[in-house]
Amino acid sequence: MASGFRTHDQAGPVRTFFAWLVGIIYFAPVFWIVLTAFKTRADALAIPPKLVFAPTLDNFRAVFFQTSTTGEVTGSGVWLYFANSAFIAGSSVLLALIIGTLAAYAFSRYPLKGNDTYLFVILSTRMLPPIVVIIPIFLVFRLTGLSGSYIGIILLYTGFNLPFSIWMMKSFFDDLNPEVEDSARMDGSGDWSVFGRIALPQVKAGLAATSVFALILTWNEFIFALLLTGPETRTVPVAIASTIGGEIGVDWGKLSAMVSLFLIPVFIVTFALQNQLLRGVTFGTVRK
Amino acid sequence: MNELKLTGLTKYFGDFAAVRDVDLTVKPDEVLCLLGPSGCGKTTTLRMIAGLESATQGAVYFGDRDVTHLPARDRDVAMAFQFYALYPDLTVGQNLAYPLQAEAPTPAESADRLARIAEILQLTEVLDRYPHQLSEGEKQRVAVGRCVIRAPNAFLFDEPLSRLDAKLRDEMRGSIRKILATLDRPTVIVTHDQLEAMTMGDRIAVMRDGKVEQIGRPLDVFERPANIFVAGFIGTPQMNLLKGRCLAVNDTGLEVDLSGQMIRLPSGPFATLPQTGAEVTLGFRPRAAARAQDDAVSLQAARVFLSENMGAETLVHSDWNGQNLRVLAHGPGHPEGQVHDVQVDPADLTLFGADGIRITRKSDKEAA
Amino acid sequence: MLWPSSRTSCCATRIACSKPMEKAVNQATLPPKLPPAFERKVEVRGFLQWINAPERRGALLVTPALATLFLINILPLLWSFGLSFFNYRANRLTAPKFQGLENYTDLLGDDRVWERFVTTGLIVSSSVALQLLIGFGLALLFAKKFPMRRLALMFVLTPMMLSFVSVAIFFKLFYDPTLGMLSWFISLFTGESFALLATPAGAIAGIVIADAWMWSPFVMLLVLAGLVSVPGYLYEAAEIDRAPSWKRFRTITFPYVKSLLLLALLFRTIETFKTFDLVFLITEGGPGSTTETIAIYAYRLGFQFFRTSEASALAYMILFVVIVLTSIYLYVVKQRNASEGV
Amino acid sequence: MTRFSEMGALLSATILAGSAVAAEDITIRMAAPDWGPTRFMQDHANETYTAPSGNNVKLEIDFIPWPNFFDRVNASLNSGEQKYQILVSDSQWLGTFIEAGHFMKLNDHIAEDAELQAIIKDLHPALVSGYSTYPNVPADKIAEMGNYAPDVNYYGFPQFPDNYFTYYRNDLFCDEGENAAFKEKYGSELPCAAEDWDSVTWDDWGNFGEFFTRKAGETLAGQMLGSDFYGIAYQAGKPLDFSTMQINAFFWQWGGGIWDEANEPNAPVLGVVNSDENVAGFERYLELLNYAPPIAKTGQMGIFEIQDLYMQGKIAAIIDWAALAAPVVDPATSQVADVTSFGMMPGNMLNGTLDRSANLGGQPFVLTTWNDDLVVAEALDLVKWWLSEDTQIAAVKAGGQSGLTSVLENPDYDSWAPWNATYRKSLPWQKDLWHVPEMFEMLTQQQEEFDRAITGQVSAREALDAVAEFQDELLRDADRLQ
Amino acid sequence: MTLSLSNIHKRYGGLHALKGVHLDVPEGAFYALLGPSSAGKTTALRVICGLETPDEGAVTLFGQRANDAPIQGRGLAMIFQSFALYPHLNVRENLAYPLRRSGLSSGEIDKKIGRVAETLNIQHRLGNRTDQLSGGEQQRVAIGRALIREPQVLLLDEPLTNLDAKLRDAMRVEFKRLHRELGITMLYATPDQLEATTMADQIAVIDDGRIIATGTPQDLYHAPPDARVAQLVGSPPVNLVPIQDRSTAGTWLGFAQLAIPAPEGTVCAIRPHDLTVATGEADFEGAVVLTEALGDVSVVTVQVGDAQLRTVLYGADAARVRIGDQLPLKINHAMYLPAAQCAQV
Repeated sequence: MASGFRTHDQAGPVRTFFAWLVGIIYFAPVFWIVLTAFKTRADALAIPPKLVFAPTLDNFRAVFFQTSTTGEVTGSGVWLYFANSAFIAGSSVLLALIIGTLAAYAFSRYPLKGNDTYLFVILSTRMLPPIVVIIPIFLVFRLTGLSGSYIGIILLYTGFNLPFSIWMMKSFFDDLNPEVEDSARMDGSGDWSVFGRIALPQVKAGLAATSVFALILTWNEFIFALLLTGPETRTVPVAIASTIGGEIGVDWGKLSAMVSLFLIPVFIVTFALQNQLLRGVTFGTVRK
Repeated sequence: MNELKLTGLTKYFGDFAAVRDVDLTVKPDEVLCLLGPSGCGKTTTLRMIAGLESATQGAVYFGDRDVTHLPARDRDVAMAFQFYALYPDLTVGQNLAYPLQAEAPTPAESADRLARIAEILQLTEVLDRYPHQLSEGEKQRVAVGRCVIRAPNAFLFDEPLSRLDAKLRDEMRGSIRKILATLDRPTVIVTHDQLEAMTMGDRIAVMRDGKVEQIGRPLDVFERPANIFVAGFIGTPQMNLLKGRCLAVNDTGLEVDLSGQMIRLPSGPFATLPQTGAEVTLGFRPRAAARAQDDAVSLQAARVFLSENMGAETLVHSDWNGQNLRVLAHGPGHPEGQVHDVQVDPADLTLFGADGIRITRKSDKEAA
Repeated sequence: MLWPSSRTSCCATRIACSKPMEKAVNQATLPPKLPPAFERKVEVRGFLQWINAPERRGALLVTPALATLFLINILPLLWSFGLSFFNYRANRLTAPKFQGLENYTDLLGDDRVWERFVTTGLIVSSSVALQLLIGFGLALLFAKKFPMRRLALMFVLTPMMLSFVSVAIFFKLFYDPTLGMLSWFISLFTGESFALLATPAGAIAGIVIADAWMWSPFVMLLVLAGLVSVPGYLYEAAEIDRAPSWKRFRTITFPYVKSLLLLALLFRTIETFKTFDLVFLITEGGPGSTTETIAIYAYRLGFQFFRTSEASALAYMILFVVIVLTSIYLYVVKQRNASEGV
Repeated sequence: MTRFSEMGALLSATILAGSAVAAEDITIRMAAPDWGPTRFMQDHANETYTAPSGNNVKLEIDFIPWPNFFDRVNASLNSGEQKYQILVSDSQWLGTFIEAGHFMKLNDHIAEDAELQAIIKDLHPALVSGYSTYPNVPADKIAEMGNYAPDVNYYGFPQFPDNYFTYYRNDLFCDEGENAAFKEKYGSELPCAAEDWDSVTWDDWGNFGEFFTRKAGETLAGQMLGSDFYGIAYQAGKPLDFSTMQINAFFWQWGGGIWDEANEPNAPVLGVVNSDENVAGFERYLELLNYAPPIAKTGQMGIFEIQDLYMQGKIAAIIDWAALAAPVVDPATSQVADVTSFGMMPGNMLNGTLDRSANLGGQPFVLTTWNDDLVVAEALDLVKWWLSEDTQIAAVKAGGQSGLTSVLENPDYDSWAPWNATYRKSLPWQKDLWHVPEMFEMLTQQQEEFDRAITGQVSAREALDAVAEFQDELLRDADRLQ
Repeated sequence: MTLSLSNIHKRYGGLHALKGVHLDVPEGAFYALLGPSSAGKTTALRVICGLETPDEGAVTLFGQRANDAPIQGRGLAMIFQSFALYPHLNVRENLAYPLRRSGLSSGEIDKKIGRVAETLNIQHRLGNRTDQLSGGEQQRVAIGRALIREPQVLLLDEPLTNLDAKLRDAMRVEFKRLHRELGITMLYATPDQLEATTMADQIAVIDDGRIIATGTPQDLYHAPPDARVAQLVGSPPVNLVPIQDRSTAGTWLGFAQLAIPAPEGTVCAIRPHDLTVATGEADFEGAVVLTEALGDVSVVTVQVGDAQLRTVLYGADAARVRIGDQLPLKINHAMYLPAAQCAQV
């Protein structure tokens, strides 16, 4: 609106200035981390803090290439961890999405007796501090022999992502107009076809949002990744942790480089999914 | 009490002219309905009166006072919003009393006014409820009540009935009229429903594309629509509008060719006459046919293709030389497929010139 | 308008001349053909059909999810529930011994446990309060449109996307009295270095600041959702009703934000209750045990002291708290969804 | 529970049996902290190791971040995944995992294998005591027995022996101006050469601390200081065992000590842990923190924090592990790489001698219990390879330390790294923390109490009383104390 | 009968939505199901098309029991109140969806789509997403999608509710035309009596889960079976006057005497159109309390005693009336109707 008394949805210059100022201040620590990724150790720890410095790419090199004790490049750094992260997170998210979407559709369209109780229990299990469930999970893994295997950690993450997927997808299914699905039934589609051809395509955005948020949660998960994976199945967060407490304490540069690298995809995805963000962070319980 | 006056009121949103050069005066005891299809600028006009929107050009006066550049809070107007705008956290009573805080009457008077309004609007029972506990009709009444509890410079209503279902709308029209009758301030109602405008307004301003097409008392507008647009917009079922060409014009009569059939009209009643060969449009109301006298103009051999049973009356749709005729008949009317003649009194005919503007009659002045 | 008005007359002609679609003629004259359902007899047989029956559809769809959850979430919990009645240590070869409620009574009678619950409560309440305050402020600031708001919002939202570990490590560096920026900044004014984590209050503040920095954006998101859901006409109505700005806030803005604020409070309480990494890495529970939360204690109990069954019992006590909080949360969600139509 | 573990055992037995058929290919998996000495072990094995048995043996190390190493190892062992054949264990964890049945007792194998006996005999007794024996046998007894006695239970071998000592700035300690000023104030010289540190006491250490603590704007070795500078630092951190490691040294040097697990169940706690000697030592320890950087006040002054501050040129002298020395002399990471020298940790005059007792660091590696004979044999061969002279020399040259007397006595040993001489001279003074399974609870509580004292919430005596009381009760409950 | 329901009961949890519905729809009929909201209209339609299974009773289609017949085989099509277009498909795909399993070649499908699109004048919109269409266009797509399968019965669930008033008027005519052209059976659920009376040749009035009357629009207007039905049919709504005194001689309404005696348990129903300004002798006089002038016709409410009566005045009469006037009124026609169980809306 060009002019007028109407002011309730447009910020004035003062508010704009302050909003940006606060945004920048808020972002400063993150910016600092990104900056540190390009610093030498001395620069990183320099006080007063250095804003002008000679940038180095050594930290990123250290992330991607492993050097032997004699300094030669001997390995490919964290690639295996990245691949593991991608594979484990990817398959568990996919599995949780499939199982969770089916269940969410059922909870939304074919309410069972005690529907709310199921949903409540499902959510409650997810609200537990991981540290509390880890002991019993150990015991179950010991029983099933799943410890250290890909299947074990994938199943675990699937179980972890399920409550989220179910709640999130249910909220999307609840938003659909059920008459559209009835209409498809009238048009000759069976229930499975209605689900696959009509309901599912309508929640594509939901599937994307759910998988991305589940992916972020899984991707970031540390304690189970550390405790329940073996050398072959270890993931990125563990790699990040190994930059803390080697013979040099915290490897500030390498840590920052890894954190920054990790932030890029998350930042982009979050930016793209800004409209779904609220639903994502509240398990779909808050929609608008 | 002061009248409300708009002079040359204009509003541009970028290049788009939402309201163009509107002049209006609303007397203190008068209800004016701004009527028009969606997007015609009626709501923008109302918002400019309220001070929620600034005017690009022109001025708003309360009496002699120019308030064009005052924000809403300094204009002292009361307004009921289309979506009611009830404060969700306040009870009905608190909602109603809300605007009184700025007016600050004595507590006794506040309570008195509240009780009276609640009584009139039958809200006494629900004064302690919250908006989300109310039915649609109750919400609407609270919105109206919160407006009329005040003694402002003007009352403004934005589509007050649009959210109610048909039945409730019928009922509320009456109640609102009764309340409006008691207000002695200029009152403006915005509506897209001609029925509401006809029944609630002392005068109607029909708007199209940001311009006022006609202002007048409801019956005047109904009987003497200024142009084809107004004619088509006011009245239901819609006026029949038949296109034709003027073949001959003389002192005794007009000869109009309507889809091949020649119609003769006496020219005496018309204040001006169209040129020979000019395009004209003949309009008549669907009910006119029912009361035709002997000297009526006859539209012959219309074939009925649809009869709509409307209870006591029947709306008969006929095809007459490729033009659509709608005629309201008492009782069952003509069966479908039948061919019939449609008779219309010349007095019930409205003639529009090539520019779509009504050709005035000599009798217009007396009627007005 | 099924037929456009320009064509009305010609259509009317078509009907008048009774020239209906060819189809209509065929159908009207032919005897009704039975629809396929009546020609084909559908027989319901076999397990697949049984399981696929509509009345079992819900159960069928939910089963894989419930099975997975049972294996990963429920079974371990039941197991540890059982374990919590035994005396068992994961680092001993001796078999578990049943001892009834002893673990629970021991824990409930243990001052250290209560102390940790109090510490957790202190950290949770101050952190959540700060989050609400900052989040609310941020939301008010970001409620209106301005150039590149999406990007500015992203700047604020980023902390939420970081891992606890990196946030903790960097905040610890920021707090470092010699190498940290906080101390440097304060020393610009005082000339003295500043050791925030040296006192219990400072250590709690250190944790709370980091946690609040990370999670205020979450509150902001919720509040923002409330703010943008306030219909503009309400503010206009208040303008017309000449309400002062504080009153506008109280009667319009706040009601719309209130339930979301409550949700934020509960959700963050539950989440902050779980906080482990952040506290562990910033203070390791120190100075002394003044910042040791219940989650850390549960960890120590299970992983360092090998009091496996006692840790299980503590886990159940935490579960109880979480379930209570979650129920309140869902209750509020339900209330809010119910009254959404206002 | 037993049923399940049997099932697990059966399961893994079949798997292992399966691999035993193809006996030529054997992978020995080892859990190890992710740092230089273990990386070296992996690289060096890849390059040089061939199994004497002729089998194709491969060492595969699972590198785990050190701060999480215990969590992971603990989880792995207790989850029954039986993933590792060898693992690095901190010395004090021995009791915990031995009593849980995870670590293999090696006596039979050592008894049958002269080569292993030779290695044990060649090891420094302090390391045998700390890294291998459970129940623990003190170093002096081990030395008396010539390291090897069949009635001592042997479990581990040194993977990475370690001890702590002084890192100091030779540009400051050897600066003439500073030296003159110091002498004027304290009447003694600053220790410039490494040998000068052999006679340094904690009193001197305190003097260094006081002397070198300077404010921004003051001069240091002729240079104007841009920021505050600190004299001394040693471990005072709540995480892990940081404070305990340093404080134990003070206990011992002041003539006190910790609960003597070797004399279980007759060794008392009360009156020992909170003895006057211990209180005096602890008080001294706390007093000296006044000259440390302000982070000491937060109870977060761990080994990495002091390393970082030192490398940033903020401290004149610190006490830290040999394991952390390499980055300090590396110009890429350290601003004081060129001006750093190493000397012994200060000592306390006790009964006429300068006592330098210190807490042993480093880690042994152990075999796990679920391996079949073949794997055990190959794993022991691997141990022998690692503890062979050639391998040890290579490891030391790559920045590690050795525990073999033969290697330590190599005339060139001191020249392989600037701190080697100091490490070697410090070794005889090493004693270790408890190894019993109750260690974690004792340590956690003790760290907490020490932290209270360090952050000024309680006095040294109050802290030690609380520690003693807790340990007494805990050990009584565990029947380790009568 | 093309379609009939007998004694249909349907419960949702505690809600008894249909309480024994009987309905017979003859072939080719334009049949309206008229009732206020939540009377059970939609549930009845859903039971017919198979989206809901009745708890009791029989659904008969084309003379055969169809309770268990699969939805897709019933030969029915339905137009939903929300139009229920597939939001993820464009207009062409929406129209093609019902033909997916028809076994038609893509050429034939295209042809059919073309024909329907042309008839409904949406051919220029085929490539558009449905959310880019206006309300009227969406309505046409919904109709096209229902018709493309050439169903023998078309069910319509309040199809005009979501359209604005002007469009509604136009669409009424179009539905009527469609019915005539296709010659198929239509069952039309609506809460709007005008839609029902103008379009349908048969109306079933449903209220509270029961069919309370069936008949032609004329029947229901002129001879409703009870007061409730009279209220639901006709606009402005019927005047219901309680009877003060019944005797064999006549009936006393409290303000007017009627010659014909009223049976017990009835109320007097007077259509507003049947109440006219008396030219000769008046039955009674009423004070005007409200006039609604709609141009050439006015609805005038008069107060007489306790009763408020509405009357419809035409032309000249209407213009003269002012609030407060005493109007001499004549009852041209009155009905005695049994008072309905649920009298007030």
